[in-house]
Amino acid sequence: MSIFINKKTKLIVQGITGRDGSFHAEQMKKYGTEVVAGVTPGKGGTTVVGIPVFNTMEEAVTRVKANTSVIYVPPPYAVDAIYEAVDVGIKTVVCITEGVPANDMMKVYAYIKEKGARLIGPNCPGLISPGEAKVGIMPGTIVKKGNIGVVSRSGTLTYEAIWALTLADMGQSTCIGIGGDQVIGTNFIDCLDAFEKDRSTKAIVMIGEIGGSDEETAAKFIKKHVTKPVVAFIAGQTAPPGKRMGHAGAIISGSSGTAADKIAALNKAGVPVAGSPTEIPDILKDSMKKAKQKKVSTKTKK
Amino acid sequence: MSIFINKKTKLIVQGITGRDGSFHAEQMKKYGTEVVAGVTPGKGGTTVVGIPVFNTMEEAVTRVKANTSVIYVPPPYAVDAIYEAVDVGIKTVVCITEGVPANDMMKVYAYIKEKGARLIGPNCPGLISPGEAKVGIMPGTIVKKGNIGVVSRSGTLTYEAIWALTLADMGQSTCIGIGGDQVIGTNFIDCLDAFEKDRSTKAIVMIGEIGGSDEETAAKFIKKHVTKPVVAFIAGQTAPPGKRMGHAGAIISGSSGTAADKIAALNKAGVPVAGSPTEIPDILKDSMKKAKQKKVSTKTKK
Amino acid sequence: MKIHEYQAKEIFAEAKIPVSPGEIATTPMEAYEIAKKFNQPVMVKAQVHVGGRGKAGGIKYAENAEAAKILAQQILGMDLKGLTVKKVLITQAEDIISESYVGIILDRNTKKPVIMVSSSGGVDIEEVAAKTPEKIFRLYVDPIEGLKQYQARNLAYKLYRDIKQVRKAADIISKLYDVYWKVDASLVEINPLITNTGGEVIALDAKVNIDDNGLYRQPVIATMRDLDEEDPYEEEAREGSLSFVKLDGYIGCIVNGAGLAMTTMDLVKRYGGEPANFLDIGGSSNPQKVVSAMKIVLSEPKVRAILINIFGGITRCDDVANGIVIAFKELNPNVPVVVRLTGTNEKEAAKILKAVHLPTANTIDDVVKKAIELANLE
Amino acid sequence: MKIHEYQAKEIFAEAKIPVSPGEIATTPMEAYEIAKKFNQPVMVKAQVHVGGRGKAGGIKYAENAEAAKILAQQILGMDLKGLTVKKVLITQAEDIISESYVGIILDRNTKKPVIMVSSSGGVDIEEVAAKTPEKIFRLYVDPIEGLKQYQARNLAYKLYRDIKQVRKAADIISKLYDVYWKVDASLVEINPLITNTGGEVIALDAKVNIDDNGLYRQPVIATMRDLDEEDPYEEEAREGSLSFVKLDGYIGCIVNGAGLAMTTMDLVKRYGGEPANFLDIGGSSNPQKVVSAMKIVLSEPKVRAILINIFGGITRCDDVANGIVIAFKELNPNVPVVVRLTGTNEKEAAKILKAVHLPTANTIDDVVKKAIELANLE
Repeated sequence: MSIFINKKTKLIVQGITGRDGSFHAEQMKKYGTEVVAGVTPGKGGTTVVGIPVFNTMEEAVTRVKANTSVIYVPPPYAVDAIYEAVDVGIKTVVCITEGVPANDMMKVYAYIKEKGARLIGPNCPGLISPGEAKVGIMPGTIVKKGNIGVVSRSGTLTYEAIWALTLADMGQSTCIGIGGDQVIGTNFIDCLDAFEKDRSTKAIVMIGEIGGSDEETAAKFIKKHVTKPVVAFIAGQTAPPGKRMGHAGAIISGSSGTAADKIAALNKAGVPVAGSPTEIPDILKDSMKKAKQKKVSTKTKK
Repeated sequence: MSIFINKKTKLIVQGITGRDGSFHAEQMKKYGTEVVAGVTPGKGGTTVVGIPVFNTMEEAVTRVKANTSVIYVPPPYAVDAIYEAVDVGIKTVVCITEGVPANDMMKVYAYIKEKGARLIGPNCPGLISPGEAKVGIMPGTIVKKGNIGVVSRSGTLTYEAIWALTLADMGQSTCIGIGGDQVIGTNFIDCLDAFEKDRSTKAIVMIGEIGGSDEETAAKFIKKHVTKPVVAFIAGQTAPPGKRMGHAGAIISGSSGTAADKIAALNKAGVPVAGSPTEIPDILKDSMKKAKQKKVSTKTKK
Repeated sequence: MKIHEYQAKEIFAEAKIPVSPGEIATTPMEAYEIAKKFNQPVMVKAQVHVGGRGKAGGIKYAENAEAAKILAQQILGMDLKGLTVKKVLITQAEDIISESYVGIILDRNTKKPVIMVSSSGGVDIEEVAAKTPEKIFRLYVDPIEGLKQYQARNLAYKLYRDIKQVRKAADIISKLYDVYWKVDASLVEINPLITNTGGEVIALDAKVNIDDNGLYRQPVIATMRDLDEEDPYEEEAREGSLSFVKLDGYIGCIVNGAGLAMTTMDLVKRYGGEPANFLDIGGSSNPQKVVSAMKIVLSEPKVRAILINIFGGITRCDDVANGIVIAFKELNPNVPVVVRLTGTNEKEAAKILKAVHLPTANTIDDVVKKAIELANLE
Repeated sequence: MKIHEYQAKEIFAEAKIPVSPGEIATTPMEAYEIAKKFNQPVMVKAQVHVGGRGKAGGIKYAENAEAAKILAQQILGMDLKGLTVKKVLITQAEDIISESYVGIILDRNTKKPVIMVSSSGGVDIEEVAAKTPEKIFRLYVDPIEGLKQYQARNLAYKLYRDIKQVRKAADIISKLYDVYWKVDASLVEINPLITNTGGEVIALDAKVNIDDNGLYRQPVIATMRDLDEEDPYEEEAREGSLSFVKLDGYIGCIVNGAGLAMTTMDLVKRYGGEPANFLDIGGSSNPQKVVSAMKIVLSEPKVRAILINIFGGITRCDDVANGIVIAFKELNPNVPVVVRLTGTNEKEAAKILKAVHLPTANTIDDVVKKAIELANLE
């Protein structure tokens, strides 16, 4: 099993006729994701790698059954694409687009919460549930089916961590990139909560970075609500304050949002933080072993 | 008993230092309404007929307990006064102000529905529950405690009907003016529903007028959900189409909103419509008698 | 409040909604000059506040400036449904490929703005709604969230298939929605929205009605009121904060409160008379209002009797009585006046009224019946 | 993106937020002329993108034009926290009665704009927040519904008691909120908001930061970028769609992806080196980007070794390898370069790279360690 996407995922690709949209539609289809439709205004009636294209989401959902959409449209239209997806009843929307204005996203965030939809991203690589489905741009070649849940604010850094896990023969239940922007639809705690509830996930890797305080919030959440072992990695220990490190959200403001704060908060919550992504598998194995022993000893005590 | 206001009503008067606000604050207090505070920005710390005045609703509700507010502020500030009341947790807001832009009211309506608050008005005379409380501008002298519920889109026409009832010794549970604008917070069916559920109300007088289709909607509602006798009156049978008859909402648009349509719909729902307000008491007595007989016969049958 | 097509087009142009170039003429010569300047066929369009101008002969095509002059001569001064044409809009004629309809009004049931579009434009939309309702598409917009881009595009797809025209129409719909809010409109309408041979999408006609309650914050729009188009007495009433509507009958009515004023009219009809007007003096007690009201009602020569029906709540009967006494002195009415004053301070009022020896009544039915009786005696 | 105080004040003035009259001078003589025109005491204010200008000596009071000239001479060319002052704002001095703070930022926790006000203005607000947090009042605004009038008034009541000043401040807060949205700001700030002896409420300082992601629809704001204030290589990187931040170390880093680039820097430090920069070539595979990246990194004389760390996902390793080969031909780097290319098309990349005989590495740790080793050999 997995979180958010699985074999039942029926996907619409918004912006399917664009350079990225068509390339990744094909990749996702090849991986085995059920891509039921694409939408690009003005391209209705055509097909992309055998996928029917519609002019509007409204038209698409009257013609095919869908529960998920992924957005590859340019920043000026991305927010509207999210509204369009949510308003036709799509419950899981993954927005890959980078460069969406943060203030627009505040409105979107309030809107999706009100409508009870899930937004992942924007400015994210999407997610992949190995052997089930892939939505977004993560390379399907580096993952392996298994029981580790991976959640991250990054793209390639996530691949690095996944690859290290796969090389160590530690497969993944779901790998999810939540995005590097200031305002994102799905946060660490949403994913941690979902992994905690997902039976197929036995342990969790969480990859954070400088900026904001989501990692601190996550640390508190883990301490209270997560029983499965968690290992973290935090990028940006050497980042100077006040500078945007690529991601719109990766910026240390004044004295808040530093890697040191985040690492301290995680350690305080009992979460070991790896010094390099390549160290993650060993630390995770260790944590899983300890957790097992603890479980056994708890059981014995009973 | 009564609907919407009663002996437990604790009232804040918004715009209490204005000409209308201060006059009616005194009238309401004299009638026995518990007026706990007034609000006018810049007049905090003063009193009006012994009622403490605050600068903001926020300040008022931290100092006194209140559950209801009535608004006498001019049109440019009335909408904001409604928001201010709802946002501090007032659950029943009565807006007397005439001249509020209809488009503003569309936003207010969506807002109060979301917040679960009740708005009565704008452009309404308010309401009175004889012997319990009076909120608004209805004259306390013409009412009499009893078991008739009166709901109306008008002001003085309502007084006319109430006075006819009082002269006929038919007292009232609550008399409510819902307002003459296009967009109002509380509609006929809200009041009909409340009267139906109110134990102290035995019969209902509904006074409508041209414009919109609330009377038609009410007729359908009565047929389905109201077991108590209802007698109606509709003003504007001689009104020409396309002309605004005083009230912003009293306008026949094209072929819709005519008095004839409304009377037909009410008759179809079994609601007798009086030819003059002075005929209401006799028709009502008749309806109540018939209803009683019906009840008895139903009981006998059982 | 209604404004003219050319004023609505000014608002559209400011909002960057495409309209054909046009100018206003009040004389045939002006029409000639404008048409000559355009140097192409033009439309000559009567500017009056009535619908169906085309059918009534108020809109004509002119091949050249000379024709425009002749047509302007015909149209200027023409009576259109009771209103005299005083201005014509001279606007460039378009080669029309298709005609659609776009309109936005407040929907009283949902309490939301509703955008209506139809590919059957250029005709009376109420007729389309009655005969082929499936040709009208409606979108109810959340007033807080506003209109989203994709919603405008979805509506535009109901009108056009070509993506370029869809984009242009979506843009026009979005801007029209913004105009609706910006000017406190109660209605904005483009009928027809056309496509021309150049592939452009253009608002060929424009209609904007303004919510009177929003006028206080629309100083520019407020100046667009055309007094020529309004009954001078309705205008006078408006300035005196009275609410007045002229009718065809002979019983003048002066009442406090809109509902009661309508009911009084209805009872005049019920008891065999014909009301001459709707007149609500409002909630205030100012005696001067009674004087203004009396003056307006007396100005109608058909009036054979006047009834004054007051149910005093906030309105104090003694104030009204004082107003009546003043009005009698100042205006010396030549028709019978019957008065009913009930409610707040009615006793004081009765004393004051003794000065003018007027017939009085106790109930709304009585005052109406007596007025009819007196009118019939005249 | 940061803009200057004088530019922020232009935005405020357009939004009708009261600011003192002022003009920009780039020479002492200009400062003299402006001050003379004002004919009253002025402030001479350094226009640089740093905080705490006052404490650092970048803001001075001038009694008259002569004094303004002398002070402008002192301030122009001054080094303020690493930036050279090239412009001063000459603005009328105010008789200050009280100083408050008003600021609006995006709150990442609630994902709402938060308005912060404090009657302790004119000082570093982070210091107030740390020492006397009870003096800061926050309002989290619903981004869809917007700021309501009463909310602005309630905030203004935290600053003033006099209703006239409350109304003025409420109006300023409302307009500042509108500015926040209108210009795609990530921060708008008035510190201090003052009252003067005339009872006026005025924004004495103005700070506006813009969300880079919103710049595409802010053409006017985009022209306000002051290249003098930005690192020329960061600017060059921005134009080449690279993300670059200069640091103090000696290991140049070229990486794909922001998280991986930060991690690479962190590992340089971890394994005993010092990173010279953050550089993310982004997700595209364009070989030219690698060339630009190499050029920017090589321009820093401190750099003693360069590491290239690519995890190919969308980025194809062969494209990067081609870029490296071109860069070697064009730039002929005088420092060692070590390469790690993993993921999509890594085998093809390995073949291409043979042309330049570079040291390679298999893991992120290896590439970092090798780069440090090579740097230490230099």
